[in-house]
Amino acid sequence: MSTEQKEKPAYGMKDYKAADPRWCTGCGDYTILVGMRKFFSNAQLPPHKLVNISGIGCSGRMPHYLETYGLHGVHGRAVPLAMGVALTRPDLKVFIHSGDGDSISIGGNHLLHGIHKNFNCVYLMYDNQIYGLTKNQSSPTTRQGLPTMSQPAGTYIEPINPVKFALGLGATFIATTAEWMNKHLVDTLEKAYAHQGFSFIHIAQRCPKFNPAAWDFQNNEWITFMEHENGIAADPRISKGAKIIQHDPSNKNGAFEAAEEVPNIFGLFYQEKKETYCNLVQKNTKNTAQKDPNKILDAFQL
Amino acid sequence: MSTEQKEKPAYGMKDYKAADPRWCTGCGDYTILVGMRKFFSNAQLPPHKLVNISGIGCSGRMPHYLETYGLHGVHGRAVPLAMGVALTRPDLKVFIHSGDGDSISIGGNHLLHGIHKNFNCVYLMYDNQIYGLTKNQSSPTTRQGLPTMSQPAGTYIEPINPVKFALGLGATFIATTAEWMNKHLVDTLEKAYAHQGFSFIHIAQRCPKFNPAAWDFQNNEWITFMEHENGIAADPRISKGAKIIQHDPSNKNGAFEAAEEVPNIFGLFYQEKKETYCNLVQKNTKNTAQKDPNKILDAFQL
Amino acid sequence: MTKKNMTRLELLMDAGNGAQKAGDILIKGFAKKGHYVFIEPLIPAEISPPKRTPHSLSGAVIRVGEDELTNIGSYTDFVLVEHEILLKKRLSDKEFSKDCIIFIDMAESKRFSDDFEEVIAEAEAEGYKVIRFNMHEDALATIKALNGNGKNMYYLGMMTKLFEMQPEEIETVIRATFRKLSEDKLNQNIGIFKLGYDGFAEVYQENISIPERKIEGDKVLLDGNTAMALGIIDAGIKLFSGYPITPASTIMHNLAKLFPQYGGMIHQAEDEISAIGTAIGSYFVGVPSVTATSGPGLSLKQEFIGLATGTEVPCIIIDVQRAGPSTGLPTRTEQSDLYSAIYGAHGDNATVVLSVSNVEDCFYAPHVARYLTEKLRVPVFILSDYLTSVSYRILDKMPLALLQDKDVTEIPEYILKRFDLKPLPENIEMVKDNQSKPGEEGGTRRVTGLNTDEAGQVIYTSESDHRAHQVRNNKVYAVEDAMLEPEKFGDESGELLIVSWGSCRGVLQESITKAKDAGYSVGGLNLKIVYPIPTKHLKNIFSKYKKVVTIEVGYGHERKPAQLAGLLRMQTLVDVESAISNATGRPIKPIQVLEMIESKCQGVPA
Amino acid sequence: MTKKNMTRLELLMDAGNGAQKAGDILIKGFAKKGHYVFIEPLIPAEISPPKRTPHSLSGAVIRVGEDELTNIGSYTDFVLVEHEILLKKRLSDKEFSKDCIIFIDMAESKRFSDDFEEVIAEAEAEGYKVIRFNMHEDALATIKALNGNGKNMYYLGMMTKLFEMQPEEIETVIRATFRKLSEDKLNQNIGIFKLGYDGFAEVYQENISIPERKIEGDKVLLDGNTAMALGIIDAGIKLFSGYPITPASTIMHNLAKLFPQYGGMIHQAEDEISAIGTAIGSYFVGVPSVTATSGPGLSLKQEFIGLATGTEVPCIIIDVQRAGPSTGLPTRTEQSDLYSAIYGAHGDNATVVLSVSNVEDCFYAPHVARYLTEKLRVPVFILSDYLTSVSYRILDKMPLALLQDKDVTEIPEYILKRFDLKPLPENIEMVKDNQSKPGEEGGTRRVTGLNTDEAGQVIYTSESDHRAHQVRNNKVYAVEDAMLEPEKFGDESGELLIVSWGSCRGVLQESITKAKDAGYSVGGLNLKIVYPIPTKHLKNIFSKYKKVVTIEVGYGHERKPAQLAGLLRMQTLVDVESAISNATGRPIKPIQVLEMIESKCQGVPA
Ligand SMILES: Cc1ncc(C[n+]2csc(CCOP(=O)(O)OP(=O)(O)O)c2C)c(N)n1
Ligand SMILES: Cc1ncc(C[n+]2csc(CCOP(=O)(O)OP(=O)(O)O)c2C)c(N)n1
Ligand code: SF4
Ligand code: SF4
Ligand SMILES: [Mg+2]
Ligand SMILES: [Mg+2]
Repeated sequence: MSTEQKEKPAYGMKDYKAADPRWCTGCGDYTILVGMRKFFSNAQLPPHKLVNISGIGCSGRMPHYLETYGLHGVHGRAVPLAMGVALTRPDLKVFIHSGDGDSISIGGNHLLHGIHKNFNCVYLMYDNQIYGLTKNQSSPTTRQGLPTMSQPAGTYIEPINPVKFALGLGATFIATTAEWMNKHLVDTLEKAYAHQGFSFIHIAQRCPKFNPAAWDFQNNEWITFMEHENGIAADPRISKGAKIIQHDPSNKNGAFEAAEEVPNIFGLFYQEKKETYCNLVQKNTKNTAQKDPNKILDAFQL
Repeated sequence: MSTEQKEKPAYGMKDYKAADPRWCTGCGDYTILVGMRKFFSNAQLPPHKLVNISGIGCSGRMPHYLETYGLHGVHGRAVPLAMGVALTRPDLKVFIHSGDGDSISIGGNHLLHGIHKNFNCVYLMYDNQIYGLTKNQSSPTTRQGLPTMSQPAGTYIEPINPVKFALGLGATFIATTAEWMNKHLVDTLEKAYAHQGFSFIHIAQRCPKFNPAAWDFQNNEWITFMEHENGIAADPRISKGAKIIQHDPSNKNGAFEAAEEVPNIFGLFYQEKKETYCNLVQKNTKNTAQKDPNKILDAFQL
Repeated sequence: MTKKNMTRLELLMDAGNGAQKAGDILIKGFAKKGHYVFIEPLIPAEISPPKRTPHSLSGAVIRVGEDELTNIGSYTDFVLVEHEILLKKRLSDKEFSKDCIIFIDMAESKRFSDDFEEVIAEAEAEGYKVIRFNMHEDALATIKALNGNGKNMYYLGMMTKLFEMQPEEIETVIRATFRKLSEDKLNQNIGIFKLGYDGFAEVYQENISIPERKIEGDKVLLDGNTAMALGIIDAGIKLFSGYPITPASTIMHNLAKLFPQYGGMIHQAEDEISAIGTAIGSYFVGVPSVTATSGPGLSLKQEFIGLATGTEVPCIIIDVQRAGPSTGLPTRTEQSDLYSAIYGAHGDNATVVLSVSNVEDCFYAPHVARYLTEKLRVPVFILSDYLTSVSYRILDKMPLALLQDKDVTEIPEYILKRFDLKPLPENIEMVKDNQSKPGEEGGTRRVTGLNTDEAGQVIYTSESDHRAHQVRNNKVYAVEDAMLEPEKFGDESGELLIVSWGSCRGVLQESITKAKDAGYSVGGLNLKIVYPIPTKHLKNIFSKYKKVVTIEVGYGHERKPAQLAGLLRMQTLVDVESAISNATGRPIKPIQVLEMIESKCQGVPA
Repeated sequence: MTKKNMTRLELLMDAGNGAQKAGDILIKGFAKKGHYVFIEPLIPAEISPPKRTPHSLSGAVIRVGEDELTNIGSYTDFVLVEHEILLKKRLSDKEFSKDCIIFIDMAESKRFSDDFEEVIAEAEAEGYKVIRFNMHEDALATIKALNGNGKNMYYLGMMTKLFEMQPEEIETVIRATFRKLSEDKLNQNIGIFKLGYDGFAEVYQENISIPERKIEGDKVLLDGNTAMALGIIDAGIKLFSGYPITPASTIMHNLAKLFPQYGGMIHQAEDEISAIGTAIGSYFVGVPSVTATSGPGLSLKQEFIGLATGTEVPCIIIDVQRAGPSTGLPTRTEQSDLYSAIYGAHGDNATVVLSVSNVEDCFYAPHVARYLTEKLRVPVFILSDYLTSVSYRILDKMPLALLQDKDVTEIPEYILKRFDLKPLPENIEMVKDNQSKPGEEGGTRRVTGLNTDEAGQVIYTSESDHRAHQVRNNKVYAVEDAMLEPEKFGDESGELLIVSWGSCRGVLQESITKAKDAGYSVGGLNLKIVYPIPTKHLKNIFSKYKKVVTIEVGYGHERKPAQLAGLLRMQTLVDVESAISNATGRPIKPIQVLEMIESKCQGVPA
């Protein structure tokens, strides 16, 4: 093999492309799909070693469009499926794709325990602040006052703050990004992938169909980027006009304070080294003296 | 009626006593039962206006022992049942009784949304840091390292911090107490009852059967009380040897910092006024112009 | 001009292009002429999938006729389709009549001429007549100006001409429908519509005319889920507690708008488990409530359904069935949640299951469900299905029951009768003697999913366990005892009896009439209450026919009877065969039933 | 000295006083003499309810005999009870033989003499002989010193004498059991034991002797759930994923200790939904896994069960049935989750349901489940029940299959045969052609609960939907085709055939033998696989008897057949009656079956 050939990446972005997506025109999910493929190709991850797992929703279709192994599960319960993979096949790399409703409405308990168990995976919460696939109902992140099909007089209550939620549970990696911040998104994926544990990424996602006014694309003044030498750099294309602050991702109390600005603040909130649950369980088996399976009944003999 | 008779409370503690409890000797649930009856009687709450709702567990039996209306539901799902009561009958007073497993393992999603919806009720989380009724498995609050029937080599991971969890979700009332702090418990119940919204009380509870070493009763040095003019006073019987600090319950970031000491710190972490979800839903109906039910089909007429 | 007393047409467009809107307007036009319509929307499982893909198929199938229509019929006579990919997809459903006429818009054929011709050839090979057309240039220009919108108005114009309707009348409906558009845009749309109307004469010279009728009495245009929402209000229910899921969601959407106007509330829960829990909590404190879902949600509710049985708290569960198993085909129809409703919860459960056969049933089922669940204090299901939930029909305006704030025993008898039921006995024994409502002084009591005695005390003895089972099941037997003979069609005895439930009733009714006309000795029977079944009546009726079969939209096989067939076999021991058991997600066609009759009666009319 | 070749005794104490420990020691003593035992613990639904309440009843029912025992039998001949309240509670179960002897400890009669006498009178009125006894003073003193512990050792001593066992042998077992106690405490306990042994002569002068036998071959003492845990390991499963629930939990407890020693892992999930999700995730990536639960957990798992069917990911669900509905009676037995397993998930699901009749079945069921689920890629259930899960038996040591790291097709045929099955055909068609495992290069694929075609692409056409249903159901038909004639007892034809499943097999077997001895013309049939059922075989067998009935521990009625009876009726159209359908939470007694036989055969032996 010539050196030129060697330099050509073994896996191009095209190698991760599967079926044609069926999302609406202008849907932010397309951008995330591209970001995923870009990241996979940057990191040269062998497709057969990747498992993309999802719940139900527009976002839940992601695995179908990635030429890797994929498991499109039931609504809100991608985390338990992913846990099964992480526990038994640590050689595989797990990515979870889940909408705001899927993550925090029906799926809240699994997300909670996924974060707490801190198993190794990258979790992408696609937050379009609405139920897309079921056509426009309020989700736990819908902004107060927005009229939807289920709360036509305006969504009753303030949204849940996903970052504070994750912080309260002791998450070991929490970052926020937006699908239209292409570089920031890929950088965030890279950082999350490098983290050993449950890497929670909150992604602001456009739903032009049902929630077109969720974000303002005319200016970036409402945007704050958090930067730090251990964090994620502001997106070069978006940072014009945006505020940039410094935040040390090892400072948990500071993260809690900064999280007050979610969903208008982007970057790495928190990162901490902590052994994963799966490692501990696997170790427990590895460190136990193995017995002869031929003698399994002997202890019960009379 | 003579004045002497008038002074005798209409509802004595005995009036709230129903069937004989079936807990183990020395179980902390007995003390909570007494505390509930004491509080009811202090506040002179009419038994027929009270609804005690529970999940499954030793703690879940509480409603059977209180001569009020009671609904002993399924495991982990007392909150949805309670929501039904709060939404449709705001004249009734709702108390939820739930173990640590019931609350945060299987019931995590409902608790999450109960807190977020901030409906009006008093939520008692009975934390014996173990599964009692199913005989000694690890719960999400079991201390790391404790051997149990499900994790005999020692519970794998650090417990969830219920206070941080509630704070992360924007709870409007969060307090911790212990069942053996009789006065503190009753004071906490009173304060929680007075709060309009979801009042989350974390109660340290003895399980002599399966987790006898969870708390040290030889001394109080490990105990910190948080006090404040808007808070709850330290328990007079327990405060000897205990540390007492000041914490302003309107300070959310401070609460997050103080919560690092859970489960060794007791008092009111946080309180905030916020309209309840149920109020908003009820108001929406009340404020809508009522139509004539005789004409319900007219809009669909050709 | 061809006279027809019944026909079926369909409009097929890419999602988001307004096919269903055009269909809605069209049927209002039909209604003005006194025609009856039955309309089934075709909805993609994704929101707005990329255009020019098979997934993007969105449309309206419209059956129109002189007489009342009970179902969508067998075959389409006229198709108007936006491009070849949609046509190809729909061809695969095999629902076009043998002399079907297909109008295909050639706008995109410049770029995809081979594809167009291939599909057209395929259609022609099936014997259909394909007529190519091009929209008027001015229309194209306006559509471009409207960012691609308005094509549906052109098609609407074509249909208006085809069916000889007054363009002015349709224009009025268009104006009413788009009243929120600016005057400018509205006029542009109407301009396109007119061009479509005017241009049609060049495309096709025949016109179809359906005999007009004077409209007698008040008519309403309703789909199943809207009727269900209205029925919930009229039944005096006060709380809807649900979680979005296709196709149940529109019940919630309707109520979200309407319920507050009639003193009710809707609660969107975090999931289906919570939704039913809240409904139970509400009924425990005496406030009538309902939850609604579809397949996956039903699976999640099973534990709480068992709790309702055990605690004797009333509970109404609406399940709008869709094609399963698992996530399945969310926008296709099926009738295969029957067993999940009856048998899904662990242990020996006691429940009643109603089914709905048409829009009127959707309206009255909540009344009956409320009556049964409050009398018996067992969970009561209403099984609807995708087809019933989304299909519109023109029908007589229903009389109201106005059960708001009334005791449920005041339910009018005609409503019970509609579900083949007479009133239940006044006293029904409960496991627990005390059934007071929270708030009632002196009535304090506790309920639990644990076994109890009559005093409501938790107890684990053999006798109390046995008694509780017996008392619960007696409630269901009381329903069986109150069941009238189910509705029947055709011959009272003979060669063949065909049994249906839910949305198949209309197809059955029409097929029996046709088979009778053709001289077959055949009867039909439709069940509204599908659990319990009226075993005594059925045994008696079944004995009068040589053969009994069911038609069901759900998997069946000689080795595994479809669900109703299985139940009938279990209870009556009659060899009930599931003769038609579509696991295709599409409604059964009258023609399928007729062919089946032919084969079962050995092709020989009696 | 009375010779008996079989008898039943029971020890009834307040919870926490060690009745079950004493029982365990006693049966080890019996085992040393070559006796067979069957022991059923009585466990309260609460942990340690206050003493001297009916809820506190904790105990061991021990059937002991010369020959192998398959069930707990009908009646108890000897009762040793701590106080009158427990006796009263147990009297209500009506399980004492007519000349039952009851030894009652009078220690508490000083404070409750009226209560004692009342209950004793009640027992005597039933014809039982009640013998009052008082513990030796020295024993009482030691017990006091031990904080109330040790009473069970006294009772153990009494039983040792009653059954003529060598106290030295029992002492050895006590020492082994309490090896963690201090030498001091151990000696105190043994002191109490000896006082009980010595004192018994004053209480009762008869002794019972069961013919001794030389023990041949290796014997093991196992309960159902321990056997299931061991079977999981031997079947080569690598992950157990569960959530605690009585009575399934002990499978998890056993595995928590054992699995790591054999390369496996256990995962305690946050709830039952998550538990099965993780099991499915594991199997998706090719690692055999299992989840276990009881009733309420089964209700929660339904949605994921449907996903396993739809995605074609293998999945094994163990359900240890307890008395329902809802929370029910968690420490009583029942067989009424059968329909929930077969029909619980919405839509048309495809599953296989195994049942276990004894400890050996518990051991081998995981092997068969793994075989079926990996071959067919449909969910496979193992239905056990409370009785089977907690009952101990002495049995021949089972041969191992050692399927660790083996392909599941290497399963020994004797194991399949045990479940009346022969190997499945080599090729089973799947909905999706590509079934590669993650990690396999070039095999990347996606699975989903949505409908797909053979390429695994999401598709909503009629044909693909129909095909997918057919392919899934064909898998189940393949099992039916591979089913051998089920196990039969007694006459091959005659008056009456009795059908059982699960834990009733032992009772059936014993009853048929007795009925044959009494001259009745009766046969028995037990099903190990309860879904699908071998319809062809059954039709053939059923035709040879005048009447077919089932015996089931679950509610049944002439208007609502018990669950297996209903299934048999549906599939065979034979009028199968659920002749015994206990909804009492207690096992069926052989005597009940004999009485039923008598009544069905009109009391006249053939
Ligand atoms: C158990 C269950 N309940 C409900 C649904 C219907 N459903 C599908 S997607 C969805 C929510 C979609 O919202 P979100 O998770 O935010 O994803 P998005 O479509 O916005 O990407 C719902 C309620 C389902 N498929 N399964
Ligand atoms: C759906 C369901 N899963 C599991 C159980 C079994 N179960 C009963 S109580 C309990 C947990 C008890 O722990 P906790 O909630 O901490 O209450 P405690 O007994 O300690 O008061 C479990 C797992 C059940 N009853 N229902
Ligand atoms: S509905 Fe919204 S989230 Fe779904 S595909 Fe369309 S734009 Fe995207
Ligand atoms: S097991 Fe523990 S929590 Fe349960 S009753 Fe006994 S002491 Fe109390
Ligand atoms: Mg969303
Ligand atoms: Mg606990």
